[in-house]
Amino acid sequence: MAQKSMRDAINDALHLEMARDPRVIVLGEDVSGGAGGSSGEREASGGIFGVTKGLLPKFGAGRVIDTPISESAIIGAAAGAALAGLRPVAELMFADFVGVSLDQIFNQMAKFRYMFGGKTGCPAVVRLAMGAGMNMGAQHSQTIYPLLASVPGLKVVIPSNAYDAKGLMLSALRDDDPVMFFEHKALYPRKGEVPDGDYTVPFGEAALVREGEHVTVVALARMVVFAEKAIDALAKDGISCDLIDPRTVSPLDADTILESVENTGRLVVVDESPPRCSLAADIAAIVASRGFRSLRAPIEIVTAPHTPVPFARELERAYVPSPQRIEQAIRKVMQE
Amino acid sequence: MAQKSMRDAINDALHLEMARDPRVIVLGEDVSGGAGGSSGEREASGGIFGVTKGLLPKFGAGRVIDTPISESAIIGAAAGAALAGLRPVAELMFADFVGVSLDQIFNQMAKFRYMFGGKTGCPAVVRLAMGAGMNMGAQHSQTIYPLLASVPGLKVVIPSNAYDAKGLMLSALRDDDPVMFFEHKALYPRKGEVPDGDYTVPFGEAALVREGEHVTVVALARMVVFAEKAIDALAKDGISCDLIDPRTVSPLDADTILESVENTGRLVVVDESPPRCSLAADIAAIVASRGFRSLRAPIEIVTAPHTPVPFARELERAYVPSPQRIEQAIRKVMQE
Amino acid sequence: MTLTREALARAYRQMKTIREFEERLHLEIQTGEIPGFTHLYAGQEAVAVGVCATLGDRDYIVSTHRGHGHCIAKGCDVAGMMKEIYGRRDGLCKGKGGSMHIADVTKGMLGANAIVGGGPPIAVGAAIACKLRGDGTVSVAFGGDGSCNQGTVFEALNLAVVLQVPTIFVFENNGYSEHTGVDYAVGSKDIAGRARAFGMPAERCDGSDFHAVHAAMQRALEHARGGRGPAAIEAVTTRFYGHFEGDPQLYRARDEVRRQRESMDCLKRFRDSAAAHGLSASELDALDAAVLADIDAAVAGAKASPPPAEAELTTDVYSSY
Amino acid sequence: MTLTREALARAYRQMKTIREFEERLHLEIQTGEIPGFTHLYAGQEAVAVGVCATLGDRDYIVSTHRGHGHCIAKGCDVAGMMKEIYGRRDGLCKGKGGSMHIADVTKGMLGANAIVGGGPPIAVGAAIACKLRGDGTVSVAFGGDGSCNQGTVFEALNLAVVLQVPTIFVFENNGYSEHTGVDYAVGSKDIAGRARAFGMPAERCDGSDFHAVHAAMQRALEHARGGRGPAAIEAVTTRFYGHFEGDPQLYRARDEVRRQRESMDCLKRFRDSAAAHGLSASELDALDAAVLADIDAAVAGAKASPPPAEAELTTDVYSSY
Ligand SMILES: Cc1ncc(C[n+]2csc(CCOP(=O)(O)OP(=O)(O)O)c2C)c(N)n1
Ligand SMILES: Cc1ncc(C[n+]2csc(CCOP(=O)(O)OP(=O)(O)O)c2C)c(N)n1
Ligand SMILES: [Mg+2]
Ligand SMILES: [Mg+2]
Repeated sequence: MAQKSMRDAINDALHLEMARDPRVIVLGEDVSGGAGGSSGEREASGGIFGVTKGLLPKFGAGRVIDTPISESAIIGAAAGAALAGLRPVAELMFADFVGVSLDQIFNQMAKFRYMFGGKTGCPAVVRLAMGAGMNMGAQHSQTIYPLLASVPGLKVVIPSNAYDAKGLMLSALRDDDPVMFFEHKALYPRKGEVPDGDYTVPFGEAALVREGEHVTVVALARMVVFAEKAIDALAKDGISCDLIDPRTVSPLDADTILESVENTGRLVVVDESPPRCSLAADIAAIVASRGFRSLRAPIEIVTAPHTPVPFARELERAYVPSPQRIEQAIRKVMQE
Repeated sequence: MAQKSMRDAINDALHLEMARDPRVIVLGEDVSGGAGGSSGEREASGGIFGVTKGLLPKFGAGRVIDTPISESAIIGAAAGAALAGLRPVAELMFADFVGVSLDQIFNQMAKFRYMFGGKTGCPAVVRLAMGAGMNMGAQHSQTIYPLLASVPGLKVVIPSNAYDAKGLMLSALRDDDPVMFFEHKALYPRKGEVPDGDYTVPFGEAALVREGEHVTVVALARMVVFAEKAIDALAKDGISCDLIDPRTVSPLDADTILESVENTGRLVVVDESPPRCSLAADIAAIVASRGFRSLRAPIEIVTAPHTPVPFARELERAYVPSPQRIEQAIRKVMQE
Repeated sequence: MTLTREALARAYRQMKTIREFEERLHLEIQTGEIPGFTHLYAGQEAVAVGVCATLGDRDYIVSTHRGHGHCIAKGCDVAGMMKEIYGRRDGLCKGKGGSMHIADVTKGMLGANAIVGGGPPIAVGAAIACKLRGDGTVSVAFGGDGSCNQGTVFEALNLAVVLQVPTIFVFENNGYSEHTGVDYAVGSKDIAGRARAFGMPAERCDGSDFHAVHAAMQRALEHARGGRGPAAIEAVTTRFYGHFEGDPQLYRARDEVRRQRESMDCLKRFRDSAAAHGLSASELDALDAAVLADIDAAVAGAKASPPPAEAELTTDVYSSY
Repeated sequence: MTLTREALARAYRQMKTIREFEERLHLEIQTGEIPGFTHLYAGQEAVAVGVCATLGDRDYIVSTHRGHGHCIAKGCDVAGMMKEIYGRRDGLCKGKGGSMHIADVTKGMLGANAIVGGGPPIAVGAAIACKLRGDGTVSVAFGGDGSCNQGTVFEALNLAVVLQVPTIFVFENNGYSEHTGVDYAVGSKDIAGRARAFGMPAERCDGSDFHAVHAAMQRALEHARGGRGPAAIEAVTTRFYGHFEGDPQLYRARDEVRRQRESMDCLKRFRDSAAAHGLSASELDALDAAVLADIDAAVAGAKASPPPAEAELTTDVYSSY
């Protein structure tokens, strides 16, 4: 099997599905790049992160659509195209730009099926690059997914590795509901085994990334990578953990988490978002109500602080939950 | 003391502070009403809910500013006016319209102080009418506050009665940070004792609405009223509860909640929002991590279901957490 | 393209249906049986019908909070709409949507919309689909004079030009957004001119005159179907009722509506020239009677219809979850 | 109003400072010492300086992701800026903001902004304050050709007209938004014309010519200070580097930048007419040398400056909490 970056894995999925299903279109700012201007190359970028590279030459400008900087119109157009029978993939570029496009996501796309009495859905995928770690500052580094996971009608997907990313994207493209597909910028270059052909990873099924007995660790996106490090470091002290990667947070595979906590009695939840109304809080609350009897120790919640994302290297490093902080949290629940 | 509706109590606060502080301005759609058009009355509405009534004749069109339907520009203008030394109050009308204005709230206002190294703040108040109960449908009935409570840099205020509303609004108008002021539409006509003069209710101090020994109930906005009903109904069975109204959810007075749970050992959290990443989840998570040792029963979370707000009377009634559901939840934690 | 007698009769009947639908709602709302708040379209019928008379089921429209007229003109079932507005189980949206969210995708009606400015981007998306299919279909975005100050609408105008997709933006200038006059809220005081500056043809027409709207729409359609991108129409019209039912309308001159009911009533104006189009007064009277019977039946049907079952609360959120 | 020799020398020095600041950053970024991604303003200096030369400390500007030039032109401390871009403790924003969030309210600089279109509504708000104070101050919203398709910008244009507040919208048309040409993304291909259709005077000017920008700004200011509401300027310019540092610029013709460096360099063009304004080449050479020394000092200062302490992470979120 080929080693591929998460970027290329998602690109793979887009290529496969666009070839298979003529209803799939891609739109966004610079998804190809090079429209207008002087006589440079026509596909000048293939997406600012390169995720849509190669789609324009293969599928043409009718299906790979560069847009002006108009995020509301981009997402709204995806919503409308979906109502009209297409399967659009809108690139929001930075997840932070949900600020200028939220209405079309949460009041339109998310609610069509319900408001229209179930008679029509909105099969659109919105791609959002998220996360801190590149010193992009307060307006280009947020994780945002808690905000969208709170919205009934949306599905929210958060891959942590290349294999899942491809399989989840293929599921997203075939799903009949609006899917918010979060891509952590720091994971784009990370490579993993990725089969060439068609395969899907289903929504609502968590991955058990590590198996252990003492502590249940739930982590998302890049935090899965950091949690792996923490857990591997703890192995030498005889502490072993279940590491659960929900992969999709709406729907959320709560059962897998609850079953694990039943075995371990201890829970650490790791989320790169600030703490308030976060996914970490959400998962902790589910366990505190539905899995309370299994718990032997206070739930430990590891998140970013309640601050905007800072710019300076030293500050951003302190902002993002580190493997060390995860390790400490695991040790702490072990002491109880 | 005068009996006043929550609508009039907030109106009071605006009148008082605009008279006291010439930097306070009010802007939004139809905050006075009647601009342009034919020769009707100049102050034709005073806000679609009547909250800004009487301000135009008193303070003039320079300080009471009707705007076009341009929510991003309204909030952005409030942000800019605040940077330039004013103390603007922007009316977003329905909280649901955060969809078309989120960027100016969460990427701009909320982050200025931090991004600018603490050298300047953004003392703006955004007023948002929220909540279900009037059959206004999926796009005009949401509570939304979890979304904004998650944002570092914002303060989030949610009064449940007229007295608090006035005192909290006066605090908001004097605060040096951006304040999101949520007003539940169903509470506007509800009357309570409201002193005429100037008084403030501080941020970050919960109110203990009922005192009891068996269960801690935390509820927000209209849910405080429903929780009172539930608790009063339970009294005949000898069940007594602490009822805590946080009043502001950012900052959140977690200590009062934790202390109460220390005494009761049981927690019910009531939130009109859908469950995922809600304030209910947030508060439950805080107690599950910081107050775990006090808990004697699973935390009960009472929220709306994970669905958009439905239109039909019967469905909306089933959507909003009822006094009966709160009562059941309290009984349930008592059984454990 | 001149319309046949049949088409004209159909247009009249639709306008009359909308009028009577709204006049009747105005009365029924006072009984308290209808939930929520309702925005009546009475007065603007010629716009919805003038526009939609040029469209087929495979063309799309997006509508607004004031959407009943657009729905009826686009062929939505009137009885189903009435049930929806009453919040009944058999309503067009099972009672989940209500007055502001009526939709019927099988008729190309992509939804009323309670977010001002929510629709136009959606219409551009539908037009992307039209263009990709290459079957000559178009999308129409209805919006008010107030909506045209919303950023999303401007973005949609520009995006439609950039992508050269067949969207027709219809701005119904009824003089007010809620309680604010258009002369205040639209800085340029010229909606069509502003649309033109986005790079599309735009014209202003008399929105009380079915024929004027229809002719403007024909021109816009010709442009859009010719692959030359979007077009815009500003239809000057009025609403005969308040912004929503219950609005005391203090912002209006005392006799404004009375005067407008005289000079800007599209039904009267249609009748004035009906003979010239070969339609007799008695034919139109017969249509009036038929319409009233339809509306009576729709209201009776709605009142008799059961509410949604509580189990419906949590269905239709997802296709699967 | 013609500028004094001193004012012209100051303008030249500012343009040169911006140029050298950016040329130096272009080099320093390659060392890897500067965090994040950086958008250089080189090539557009005449716009920032031509505009800000007309303003005082009590006038406001809002800036963009490409904000270094605006900051310098508005009087922000160059050494503090450099430290900020390096992410140092003593940076203008304590290292918390970075290149895209430099602000100094004491200079009327209300912030660079990493959200395209984020600034203009803020400028309208600042202008509300200006108008209320009645002291003749104004606000300026800088934005790019790409930004002018963002809904928030359109809303700001209209709102400023409606409220008749003194905001001047400066659109720097450098031909590209990221990798997309303005002729593609602006449907009307005419930014000034579009602004005009919102109800304000708007003119296009040569953004490589300090004098042209300055004159256009004088006219806009006169309008705005006269209480007649906003005005707009489209300044045609170019950027000498990529969209951000590291951009391979495949979308540009091979020799485009080289040609533009010849024909559209505002410093060269300024020098060409300097003698006519009474400034000698040797005077300008002396300014050049002074600027280079300033930049050297700023870079050395930034490199020597300590990083923020970790405790700084959670301060400055609120005034009190
Ligand atoms: C985003 C948003 N802002 C504000 C409102 C409240 N609102 C509903 S209708 C309306 C006025 C709309 O005016 P116009 O577009 O002229 O339509 P009309 O009501 O005249 O048909 C307003 C402000 C809303 N529903 N959505
Ligand atoms: C809301 C938003 N959308 C997209 C971006 C990504 N982005 C940053 S700069 C830019 C291009 C801006 O073009 P223009 O306004 O012409 O300014 P220039 O870069 O040419 O100075 C884009 C698309 C962003 N930062 N914010
Ligand atoms: Mg109107
Ligand atoms: Mg540009």
